[in-house]
Formats: sequence, C-alpha cells, structure tokens
Amino acid sequence: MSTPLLSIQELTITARLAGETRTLIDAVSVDLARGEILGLVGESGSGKSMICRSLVQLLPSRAIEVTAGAVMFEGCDLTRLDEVAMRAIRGGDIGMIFQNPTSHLDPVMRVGEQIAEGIRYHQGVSKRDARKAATEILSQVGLPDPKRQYDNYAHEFSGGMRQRVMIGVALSCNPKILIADEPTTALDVTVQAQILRLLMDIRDQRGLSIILITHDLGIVAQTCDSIAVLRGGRLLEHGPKRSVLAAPKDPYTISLIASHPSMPAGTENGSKEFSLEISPYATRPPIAPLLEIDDLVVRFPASGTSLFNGSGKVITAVNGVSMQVMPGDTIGIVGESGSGKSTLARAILGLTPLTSGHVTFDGADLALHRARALAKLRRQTAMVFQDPYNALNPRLTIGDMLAEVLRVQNKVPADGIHTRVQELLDLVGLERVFATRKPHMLSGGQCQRAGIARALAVDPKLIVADECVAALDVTIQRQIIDLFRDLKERMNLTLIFIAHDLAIVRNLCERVVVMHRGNIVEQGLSEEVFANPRHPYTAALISAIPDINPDKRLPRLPEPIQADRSDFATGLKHPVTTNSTTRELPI
Amino acid sequence: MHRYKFILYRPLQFLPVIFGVSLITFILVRLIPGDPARVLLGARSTPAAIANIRAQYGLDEPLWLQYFYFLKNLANGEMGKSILYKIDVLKLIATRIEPTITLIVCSVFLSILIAIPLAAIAARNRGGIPDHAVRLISTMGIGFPPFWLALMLIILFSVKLGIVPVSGYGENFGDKLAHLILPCLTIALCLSSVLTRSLRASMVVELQSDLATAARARGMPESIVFWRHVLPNSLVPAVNLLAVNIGWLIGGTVVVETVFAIPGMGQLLVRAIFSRDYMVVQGVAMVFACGTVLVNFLADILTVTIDPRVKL
Amino acid sequence: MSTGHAFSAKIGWSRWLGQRLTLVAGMAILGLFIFMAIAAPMIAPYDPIAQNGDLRLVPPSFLHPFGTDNFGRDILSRIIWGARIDLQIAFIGVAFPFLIGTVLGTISGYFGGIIDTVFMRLIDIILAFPFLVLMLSIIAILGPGLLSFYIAMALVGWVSYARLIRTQMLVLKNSDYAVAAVSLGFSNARIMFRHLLPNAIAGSVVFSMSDAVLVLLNGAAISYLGLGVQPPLAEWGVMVAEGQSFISTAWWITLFPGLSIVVLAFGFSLFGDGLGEVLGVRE
Amino acid sequence: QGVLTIGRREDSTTFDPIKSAQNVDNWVFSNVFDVLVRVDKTGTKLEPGLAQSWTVSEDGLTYTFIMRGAKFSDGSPITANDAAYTLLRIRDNEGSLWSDSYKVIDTAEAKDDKTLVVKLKTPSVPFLSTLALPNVSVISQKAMEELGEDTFAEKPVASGAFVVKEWRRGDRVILEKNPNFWQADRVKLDGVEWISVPDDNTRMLNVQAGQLDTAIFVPFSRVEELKKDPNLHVEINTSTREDHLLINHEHGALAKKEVRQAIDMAIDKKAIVDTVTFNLGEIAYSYIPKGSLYHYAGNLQRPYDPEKAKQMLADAGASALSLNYVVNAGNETDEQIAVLLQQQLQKAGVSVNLQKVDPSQSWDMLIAGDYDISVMYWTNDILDPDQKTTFVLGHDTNMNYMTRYRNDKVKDLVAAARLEQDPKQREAMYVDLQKMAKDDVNWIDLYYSPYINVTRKNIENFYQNPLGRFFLEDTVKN
Ligand SMILES: Nc1ncnc2c1ncn2[C@@H]1O[C@H](COP(=O)(O)OP(=O)(O)OP(=O)(O)O)[C@@H](O)[C@H]1O
Ligand SMILES: Nc1ncnc2c1ncn2[C@@H]1O[C@H](COP(=O)(O)OP(=O)(O)OP(=O)(O)O)[C@@H](O)[C@H]1O
Ligand SMILES: [Mg+2]
Ligand SMILES: [Mg+2]
Repeated sequence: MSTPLLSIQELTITARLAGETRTLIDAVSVDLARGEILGLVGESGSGKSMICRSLVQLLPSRAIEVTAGAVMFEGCDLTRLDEVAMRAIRGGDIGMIFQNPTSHLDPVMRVGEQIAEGIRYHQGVSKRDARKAATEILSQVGLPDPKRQYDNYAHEFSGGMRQRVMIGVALSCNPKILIADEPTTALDVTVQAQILRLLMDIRDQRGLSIILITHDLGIVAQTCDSIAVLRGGRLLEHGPKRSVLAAPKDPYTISLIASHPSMPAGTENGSKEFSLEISPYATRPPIAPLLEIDDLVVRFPASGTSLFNGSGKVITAVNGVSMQVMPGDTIGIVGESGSGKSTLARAILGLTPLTSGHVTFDGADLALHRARALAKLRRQTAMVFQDPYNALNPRLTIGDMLAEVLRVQNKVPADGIHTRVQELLDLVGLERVFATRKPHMLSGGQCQRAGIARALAVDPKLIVADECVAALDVTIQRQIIDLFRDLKERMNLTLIFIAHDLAIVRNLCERVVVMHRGNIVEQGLSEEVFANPRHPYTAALISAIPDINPDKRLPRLPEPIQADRSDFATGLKHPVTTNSTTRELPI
Repeated sequence: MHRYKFILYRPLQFLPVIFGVSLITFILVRLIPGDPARVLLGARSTPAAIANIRAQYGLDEPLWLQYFYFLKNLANGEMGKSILYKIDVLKLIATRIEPTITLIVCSVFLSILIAIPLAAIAARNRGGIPDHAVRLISTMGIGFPPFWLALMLIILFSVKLGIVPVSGYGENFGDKLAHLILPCLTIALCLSSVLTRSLRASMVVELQSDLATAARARGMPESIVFWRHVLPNSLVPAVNLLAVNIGWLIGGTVVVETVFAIPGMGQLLVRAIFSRDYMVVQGVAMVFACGTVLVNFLADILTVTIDPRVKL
Repeated sequence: MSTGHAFSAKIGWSRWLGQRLTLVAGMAILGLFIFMAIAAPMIAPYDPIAQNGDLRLVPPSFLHPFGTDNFGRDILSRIIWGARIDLQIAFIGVAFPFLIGTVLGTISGYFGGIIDTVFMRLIDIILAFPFLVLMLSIIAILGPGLLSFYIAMALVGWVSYARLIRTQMLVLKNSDYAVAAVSLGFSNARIMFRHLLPNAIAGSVVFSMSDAVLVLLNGAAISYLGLGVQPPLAEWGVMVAEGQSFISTAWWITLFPGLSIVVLAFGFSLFGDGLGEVLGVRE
Repeated sequence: QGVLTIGRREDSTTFDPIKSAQNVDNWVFSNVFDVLVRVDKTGTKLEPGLAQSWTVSEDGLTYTFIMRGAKFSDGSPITANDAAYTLLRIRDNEGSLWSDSYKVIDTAEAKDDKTLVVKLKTPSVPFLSTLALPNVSVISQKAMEELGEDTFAEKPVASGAFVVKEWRRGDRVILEKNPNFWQADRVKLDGVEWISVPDDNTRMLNVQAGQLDTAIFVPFSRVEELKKDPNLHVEINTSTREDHLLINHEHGALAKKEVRQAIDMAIDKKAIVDTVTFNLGEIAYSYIPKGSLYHYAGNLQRPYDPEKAKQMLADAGASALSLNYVVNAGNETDEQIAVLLQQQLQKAGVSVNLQKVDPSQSWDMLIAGDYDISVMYWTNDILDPDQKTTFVLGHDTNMNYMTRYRNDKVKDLVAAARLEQDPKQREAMYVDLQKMAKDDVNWIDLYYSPYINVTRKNIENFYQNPLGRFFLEDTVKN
C-alpha cells in the first residue's frame, strides 16, 4: 500500500474532570489506506467512539481534549484545524454513521432534506439540484421508492431503513472516509447483514475507506480488511484481519475470540456432547408438562385509538401459539424484533391479558381460574429482564430489594432473611458487600446477577429470561450464560430463554422455538433446527449470523425476506391487522 | 391528513369540560353570600324592593330550576341578562372581549420574542456568564408582583419619559398597540421568565443531543444546527407549557387590566363577582373556559405540526 | 463497563460540586428567611403592629432602617414578622396540592383505565376553569383570609402535581422493575408507593419550588384586590398593596416588602434548580 | 372649548335613570338629563330646573309646576306630559329601583303642555327635594316608547347639557354638547369623556402625565403630593359624607347606653382624621353632616378619654368586652380605620377581632345582625335631612341602619318632622333629634370628609356640590 489516506499518530486524549486528569486514549497509532475497511473492536468504554469523534473534533465535552499526537489527512493535521476548515472536512471528507439512527436523525425534518442540507451547504447547489442529488443517494442506499420517501420522516421508517438514511446522510457530500460507529448494534441480525452488505457495496462502488466500529468480532471477520483491538484506551493489537484472527497475540484478543458466540462451544467444556447428553427429550419418562400453552392469542389496540377512531385497529402480537414446557426444560425463543417474544413471555406469567387461548401453569388455567393461576405463578415463577439497570429499582439497595421479595413471598422466616440474602448473593457470584449497594454503583453484569438473584429469591420452578444478555459485552454475556447453565443444573430449574442472538440460544438451550410475526414457525431440538432449518425464515436467520470465521461469508439474503422488509416503507413497523384478517407469512 | 383527524372529533371531547365548568360556576357563585338585588339597590334597599328584583331575574326559583333555565338558555346561545348592566350577557361580553384577547395574544407573542433569544443565548453559553445572567433575570422575573411591576413601568415609561400612554385602550390599531405596550410587557416579563427557563432546559439537552452531533458531523455550521435542528426540537415542551399556563395567564390579566384600565373581561369579571352579577360571572367563566379549551386545541394542532411523530 | 461506570460516577460528583453552588445559595436564602421567621420575636427591633402617631412615614434611618408606614409601624419589624406568614403561605399553599396531587396522580397513572379517564376529565375541567373565579368565589364564600386562600390553592394546585406524577407513572409502570414487582406478587399499594412513587416524585419536588413562587404571587395578587390576610397582620403582599398609595411619597413602604418577595422567590427558584440538577430532573 | 376627560373608578352601568342607584351613573345622568327642580351649588337650596316655577297647595298635597319651554336633544319640546310620564314611570315601572321613594305620588297629570299637577297621597315636606334626584330626570315619552327601554338605556335622548355620543362599555362614556339644551349658551365644553380607570394610582398618574384633565376620588394620601405639582389643582369640596361606626344594639353589653358612650370616648377621632384623612377630614359629631340643612353645630362631642371609658365599662359590668368588627375588604380607608380602632379600643380594655369580608357580603351580615361593630359611610342624595334621618333613626324596615337602635320618642319625632311645614319648627325638631341620637349613641360619628378631585391647571370651575353633582355646564377647559 502507498501512503495511508489517514494516519493516526500517537493520539492521546485526556479528560479533565473535577480537577483530575484521566487519559481516555493513550498514544494510539493506526493507519487507514485508501479503500480499506478498518475494524475497530473493543468492549464498551474502551474508547472506540472517542477516537473517531476526535478525528472530526466532535468530542462530547469541552473537558475532553486531544493532548498529544496528530491525525494526518491529505497532508494536514486534523487536530490542529480551526472550526471553519474543520467544517469543510466534516461531511465533505469524512462522513459519520452513528449507532442509533433513531436519535441521530432529526425527527422533525424530512429525511431527504437532511441529506440535501449537507449537499447544499458543502456544494452550494440550488435547492432543486440538491433534491435531485439527495433522491439519487436515497436510491443508492437501497430505498425502494426514493422520490416519495424523500418526504418521509424518520419515525415512519423501520430501524434498518433509518440506518440506510443515516448512511445516505453520511454519503451526501461524497466523503473519502466513512466512519461507522456500531452501525448495526441496534438492528436485527437479518437487517444487520443487509446494512453490512450495503457498506461493502458502497466501498466497492466509490472506493472510499471505512472505519467500522463494533464490539462483535464476527462483523469484523465478515467485512473488514484489518482489525484494531482497543481496551481501556490502549491499542492492543493491529493488523490484517486474517492474521489477527488466526494468531491473536494479546491475551485479551484471545479471550475475545474464544467467547464469541459463534465459536463452537466446545472450546471450554465440550458442551457438544453435554447438550446431547442431557436432552434426550424423547426418552424422558412421560410427566405432566409444567406449562402448557394452547392457541394463545394476544392483541393490543393499535396506539392512538379512541372512541372516534372507529375501525378498532389492533396489533396481534401473539397469534395462536401452542407449546409445552416440561419440568427441567431449557427452551430458547428466538425471532426478530417485534415478533412477539416478550409478549409471549409476559402472557405466560400473567402480566398481560390474554385475548384468547389458554395458558396452564402447573395445572392452573390462567384463562379459567385467573386468581388461582396467578397465585401459583407469583410464587413459582420469576422473570429476568433485558436492561439490567432498568430492571432494578434505583432507590433500593440490592440487599433491601432481595429482603423485600423474601418478606413478601413469605417462604423464609423473618430471622432467616438476612442469611438467605447472603446465600442468594453467593449463588449468583456477587460478593456480599454488594448487599448495601444501589444499582447505579454496579456494573451491568453485576446488575444482571442481582436481577437473577431476585428471580431466585422466589425459589421458582420456572424462570423466564427476556433478552437478559443482549445489553452486555460479549465476555460478560459469556459469564452470565455460564451462570445460568450452572444454576439450572444445581437447582433443577425450568428455563425459558428469549434472545435474538441465535448463537447464544444454540449454546444454552436444548430446544428452540422460532417466532415470526406472532407465530411459531419452527420448533424442535436446537441441534436439529440449527443444522437443518425447515423454514426459510429460520434459515435466513441462521445464515445472517456473522461468523467469526472470515471464510463463511455473509450471505446475500434470500429474496422473500427482502421483499418482506420493504413493506416497512409504509411506515408500519409491525403488522397491523384489522380484527379478523391476519396476514399470512410469505413462505 | 390522518394525523389531523383529531380536529374533527376533539371538539366533542370539550363538551363535558364545558358542562362541568358551567355546573361548578353555577353552584359556586350561588354559594357566595350576598345578594345581587341588595348590591343593586345600595343602602336604601327595602325588603320589598329586593324581592321585586329577585323575582325579575328569577332568583327566587329553586336552584335546580335556575340551572335548568341556564342550560336551556345556553342551548339557545343565550346567557341571561346582567343584573347590573341590564343587558344580555353575551352582548356585554362582546363589547369587552376584544381587549382581553388582544392583550393575551400580544403578551404571548412578546414573551416568545423575549424568551427565544434569551434561552438561545443562555443555552449556547451554558455555564457561562450570559447563562447565569439569563437565569438570574428569569428567576427574578417571576418574583415581582405584577401590579407592582406595572406601576413601576408606568412611572418610568409614561410619567418620567412620557413615551407611552399611562393606561386605557386605544381606538385604532396603532393607538391600541401603543396602549398595550406596557401591559403586555408586564405580563411578558412574568411569562417569558417561565418560558425562558423551559426553553433553555430543552435547548441545553437538544444542543448535546445526537441529532445535533449528527448535523455537526455533516459539517453544518452552528447557526444552522441551532435554528434548523435544535430550536424546532425544543419548541414542543414550551408550547405545552404555554397551553397549560393559559388559565393562569387569563387570571393574570385581571390584575393587569385593572392597573392599566383596559376595558376587558377580567375587569368585568371582578366587578361582576363583587356585585354578585351571577349571569355575568357565569358567562365570563364560560367564555374563559372555552378560551382555555380552544388554546389547548390550538396547542395540540401546533404540536402535531411541529413534531410529525405526535399522534393525537 | 465497570471503568466507564466508575468514571461517570465521578463526572456526577464533580457536576454536583459545580451545581451545589445553586443549591447552597438557594438553601442559604431560604435558611435566612426561616431563621427570620423563627427568631422574629428576638430579632425584630419593634412590635410589628404597634402604631406610633408621631412617627408616620419616616424614611429609612438609623432607628428605622426600612422606614415606617402610615401608622408609624416599623417596616423592618413587619417584614421580619411577615416572614412567618409568607413562609407559611408558601409552605401550606404548596404542601396540600402536593399531597393531593401526588396521591391522585399516582393512582390515576398506575391504574389507568376508567379511573384515569375520570381524573383526566376532572383535570381538564379544572384547567379550563378560570382560576380567578374560583379563588374569588371561595374567598367570598369563606371570607377573606389565609384559610380560603389555602383551600382555593389546594382545589386547583393539585392538578399540576397530579399531571406530573401521572406522566411519570405511565412511564414507570411499564419499566422492567415495575413488571418485576408485579411478577413477584407485590401488592398494588406496595408497588405504587414504595417502588414507583419514590422514583417518580423528584420532578414534583423540584416543581414545588417554583410553585411556591407562584403561590406567593397569587397571594400578592389577592392582596392587591383587597382580599389578603386580616389586618393588622404583616404580610408582604398586603404591605406592598397597601403601600401603593404612597408609592411616590414614601417608596420604602412598598419597596422593601416587594424586595422580600423577590428575594424569597429567588431563593425558592435557586433551591429548586439546585435540587433539580442534583436529582437529575429535566425541566 | 375642548373636551374634558375625567377619570373615575368605574364605568356607567346604564342610561335609564330609574334603573340605577349607583353614584357612577348619577353623575352622568345629571350631565345628560335635567330635572324639574335642581339643587344649587352650595347644596342647601332648591332652584328651578325644567320647571321654571311651582306652587304647593295649603294642605301640602297638590304641587303645580310650570314647565320651561325647553327641548330634548332630538329637538322635540319637553312637555308637562313628559314630566308626568317620568314621575309615573319611576313609581310604576317594574325595573325601577326607586319606586318606594315615589309611592307617595297619587297622580301626576299634564293640564296642558306647560302645566304639571302632582297630587300626593299624604303630605310630605321632603317631596320637592326628591324631585332633584338625577333618577327622576325628565325623559321623553315618545323617544322611550319608540326606541324601547334597552336602546334608550344605551343611547338616550338627552334633556341636559350633553348628549351621549358613544358609550364604550367598560372604558368610557363620550358626551357631546347638546345644542338643544335650554342653557346651551352656558355650556363651554364641546364634550366630556368619563373614563374608567379603576386603579387609584393609575388614575392619578394619568392626570400627572397630562393624559386626563381630571381625576375624581383622590385618595387622601395623595393630596399633599398632588398639591406640590405645579401643573395640577386639587379641588376640595364640602360633601355630605360622614363615616360612622355602626353598633349592634342587640349584642350583649352593647345594649347598654353607658357601654356605647364609653366606646365613643375610647375612640380618638382626631387620630383617625390625622392618619386616615391626612387632616383633610373633620371630627364628626352629628349624623347630619356639617354644611347640610339643619346641621347642629353645638352638638355634644365626647372627649377622648380611654381611662374614663375603661372605668365606665367596668361600672357597666363590661370590663372584658370583646367585639367582632366587620371590615369591608378592599377599601383602603376602612381597613386603616379598623387597624386604628383596634389599637385604640385596646387601650380601653376592649379587644377587637377584625373580620374582613367582601363589601357585598358585609351588607348581609349587618342585616342579619352578624356583627358587633362596623364602619360605614353615608352621603346624602337629597337636600332634605328626612331621608337619612328616617333611615338612621326612623325605625323603618332597615332596623335603623342595621343598628337595631330603638327609641320610640325618637321614632315619633322623625315622623313628625317629615310633616312639619314651618322651617323654624322643623329645624328645632332636627336639633332635638341630633341631641337625642348623640345621647343614645345610636352609632358613633367618626369624621366628615370632603370630595377631593384633581384637575390640570387649565381646567376651571370643576366643582362638585355637597350632594355629589358635577356642574360641568360651568366647567371651562383652556
Ligand atoms: N461526555 C463524556 N465526558 C467524559 N467522559 C466520557 C464522555 N463520554 C465518554 N466518556 C468516557 O470516555 C471513555 C471512552 O468512551 P467511548 O464512548 O469512546 O467508548 P466506546 O468504546 O465507544 O464504548 P461503547 O461501546 O459503549 O460505545 C469511557 O471511559 C467513557 O466513560
Ligand atoms: N403494551 C403494548 N401495547 C401495544 N402494543 C404492544 C404492547 N406490547 C407489545 N406490543 C406490540 O406487540 C408486538 C410484539 O412485541 P414484543 O415486545 O413481544 O416483541 P419482541 O419480540 O419482544 O421484540 P424485541 O426483540 O424488540 O423485544 C410489537 O408489534 C409491539 O409493538
Ligand atoms: Mg461508542
Ligand atoms: Mg422483547
């Protein structure tokens, strides 16, 4: 490669806060060649975003500044440019794509105008020409009807479309470098695959360079040319993709690769045999199911309904689901966002009203004997939530929270509560001192453990975990999964584990249920389903997982799924049906 | 458009509100001790004369019947006859409504005119001297009793400097405007303080928001970021604040109308309450209630227009 | 995660230090007035209602730093004693609406459905109802004085709190920890008041400070219309209103009580701002 | 020349003279309408108005008026017929607030265009004075019947110096010179605007800033300051206003004459005059105010002596007297008097509990007897003392101005004085009444106060007579 397009040299960023100086980025040097895709990986807080924002002088606070080093771009040092010159660089030479398209797009401005705005400002063209150019860009990023969609607002798009618009905004002025800060973290796997595909296509068409920030090594493996691994603001490793993945030098990189969910789980405890061993579902003696779901339907009124809104539109979140859960089962429920997983979970636990159908827990029918079934459910089931912080009352210490549950449940005598709290903490691997802490003093992983402890405090037969690891870093995900596996074994728990990450489900669960638009499209033993998906949707889902093996390329998504996606353009995120007619799956 | 469909059915939702207001006012004014007839007759009243007047205005009927008549009149678009002024309440209100509306509209307008720049300066210099200055002014601004502020303004601008009229309400447009400057300023000083604080707070948030960062990242200068992205996104809370405050604002005009001798409904209301002119109190209360409801309706429309996400 | 977290805690602390200025300044002002109110008998140089025909309308002087009024009463002493009444007005005028609004807002937001609809319509009516009609009517019914004022404030004031709390409740009741509490079999009352309310209330607490200012001003407006506290009690709003006739001959009668209101209001605002920042409430 | 602008507290309520009893209306009525008999500038004599002369029959029952050849503003003549219509209308119209006062009229007939004959049911000496009330202003029967009452009340046909040009409700009444007025050449002004400026301060500031020519109702506290302004002239005119302390004779110890006398002595009226009226008022000592007909200047004035009062109260067995004092809210002077009285009575060992109430409500409380003491004031509408005397001492339906005072001797004397046709005799009777009332302490006279109005220096002859009438036909704007 010739001279790099962009060269970060010994970049150091410090923050001065409360009189104390902290180094956020510590002498990081990375080069980016023309046409190269550089993957920047690292756990949350490692400084990935910070580096990229420093390139265009958009550091989040005035207390944070570049204190040493240089960023050379076309012969000038970007860290030394003044505001006016920088403005020409921003957008003009370096475009940015952000993680959360919803908050980065202006909700009150038409999406087309947000693209045209940059074009007009940087290229000084007329309003009409800008509109034309913006429409052109919209079609390039794959919007099916750019002329019309120019006038849409961001909230009328699905997440994937919004990210496409975001990319369009970044492309608006023909930048030489595109910085994509976790562009797919908020999206479903299938959509993620499309967006990554789009980025690579754009690179191929325009020959620009991309810095792709992610915490998922799989994505890097699938898309990038070279990899830089960051931790605590320091660059641990930097090199061509294959060499880093094949022969990682730093122990952190090694553990990162090892804990990637798409890695065959055998690396640690040979769970391949393990899972086969404990799931001879068919050979188990016939016992009564703990939970039986029969033709369950849950509908919600579509938002904004009122007396006068007439038609009574409803959203069918769960649409005729039937399944059985045996004591001791571990069932994974997967499906894209909005497919009704959470609703199903809540319906099972009696937290949301059933529209029709039956849920029978331990012999008590929730539809027929609501009070009796609820009494049972409240004392024998528990739930673990996705967002570890939001799931804990911020005003209670962990100890108080657990003690309260024990007191209300009344299963432990009053003088035994203290000891029991300590036992619970031990059980989930939290130190006992955490009993006196409030959630905001805990890390996400610790909070999630506290949440699990709370679930265990009920001494439940059934635990429902709703995306309980989605918000955590991979390494911590791994720990929590191991904790579950351990607990399940020790306490003979029945576990319903909801996730959109198929790889995790494959690791943990014996059986898997695939949901799509409120329906179960496929269920069966994990190994069988993964090895040999019968439903095209399942197949698409599985193939969209970015594998850490760079040679398993991301697939071009099968046509039905893409066509299916495009009806999001109508502005309806979820299928809205009028009472009786239910849209069938495009099989 | 679908999002504006609420314009069709929302007015129906106002009916119970208006009904509730009418019932409460009706009961409330009749609970007040004191007798309109006696107020009318003054010191020389005799029981016979009082009874005569009460009969004339139907005040001797049972309460529920009076309320029934009131509703019946209302259905016919009438509000009864003023005891003090001896003319139809609606006619009376018609002669007094314009100054109040003008006063409120101008005050709100002026407040916005004051609040937006102040909030912008404060938010863009967050933590700096301008910010502290604006916050100081706006906290002080709410602290002054309006009638005192009004008096000070009159002494300064009208008596000492002689540049605006002391009080009253003009005849033609320009004249009215001149007369309204001080009253509007009085209200606006209070109102803009509240508005500024709210706007500043949301602007501070929006200036650091992701959408502002994204706009900067595509090279937009700070002015475009502010006027085209931050401001529109900060407006919705302020609009709602204004709408909620409208009732309070209407109350505030009473004092201002009195100090500045503006012949509006606030003055009418106070005199009507003090002279127990039941029909007028009811009428004015109804008009004020409708006004509040209307303003909230307008605020809803405005919110929907500003923010395409909002559905009502 | 953990590093990021420890760090943001530090950011919070340093912010707190910066914002403590607001809070401390607010507390200092309020503290001063509270001290004045409590220690009034000790620190007031004169009897606030003692008239002195020989000392009428004396301008500020060494003996009477704030001058005297048309009855020869010492303004400074009246302001000091007035602090008792004005603080009481601010406190009671806020406390009852706060309590009522909080309870109703919690119930309405938590249960939703028909209860919520009924409360919302009631709130609509009260918001549409001209406040002044209510205030003047109640004062006319019960007679001028503080009691009527408090009742009127309580009847109307709760609406703001109820709305604030209700909105919070609507959000919080869907939060995961609320759902968790339900799934753990907690009673509604426990969830509402022990789990959700403490998390919902910060905004109301902050608002109550600016509300206190509005209450004071409403009190002053009522005094202007001649319906304030019973004479001869010293209340700042009444003092300003009564002193208006002397505005050009004896400015000190209105100026000092007027300033007291402004400064107290300022104290409340600062305290509220400081509290808001410390509690992390967005206005 | 020019248009005179006058600032007042409140706007008019109607232009139908019989339908208002408010001063704000009466002032304008006397600008717009003329009456048969007028009261002169000093407020002590009657003089011809639209009736150029009149005779009273021996038995005092028949009054014959000879009409002047005057015209209404629409050019039609003012006939005896219109006058008769006016008198019968105020007596019979169901909207009339004054019918009680004119029930004494038996018939009123126009003998011809110029001759009006009024027959009374019983003799009444004050009758002639009541014809000077603005409420019996002569109105045109034809106009009233053609326009209808509502329209007339909005824009009447005038018989006085000015016509209503425009009435902007709540704001101002705009009057224009009436060229058809029989004394039109006496009127110097082109017009008058009565402008409502409710706030006292604003009203004064308006005159100071030169935006109003005059402001009426100057608060006592402002007089000194306004006098200092070289551009202004403060016009102080004698009034018939008297402020007094009502006492509820039916409440406990207050029934005892000695207790009431003690309270009288415990009140330092001089201090009130000083503090409340800024020395503009005068100590009052008779219910018939100074400067009005039959005022008795030699009436008893009890000295201020709190010690003695205390002693008397103790003697009467009322040493720990506690009184409920109903105060009119929103009235500056009332509240000031209350504060003063509370402190003064304290010195005599009487504790006073102030109860502030809305003025419209205080009437109800007084009538219901829900009070011990309360301050009220009275201004005469008519020249004759009978009206006030009857109301205060005559034991009529209002329980002697709600005091519940009873003294049959006084009652009989009031009735007799009404019929006495000899002025000398009559004066002696009223002197007796004043003495007896003072002795009984039917109420406590506090102070007399003048009308205070302020004008710009270029205004001349802006004047109010003791009955409150403004003589705008004489006012000049330079
Ligand atoms: N506004 C700020 N003020 C002070 N410190 C900040 C600020 N924003 C981020 N930091 C700190 O800077 C460090 C790097 O943050 P950065 O956002 O670059 O991490 P990241 O790798 O992008 O993490 P994530 O995967 O969560 O986006 C963190 O320790 C973070 O706490
Ligand atoms: N309370 C509710 N009111 C109305 N609609 C709802 C409600 N809860 C869920 N829905 C709708 O029901 C559908 C299924 O939602 P659900 O939360 O079960 O999906 P999910 O599979 O859990 O998605 P995710 O992966 O995003 O959590 C969605 O269309 C959602 O918008
Ligand atoms: Mg980041
Ligand atoms: Mg979910």
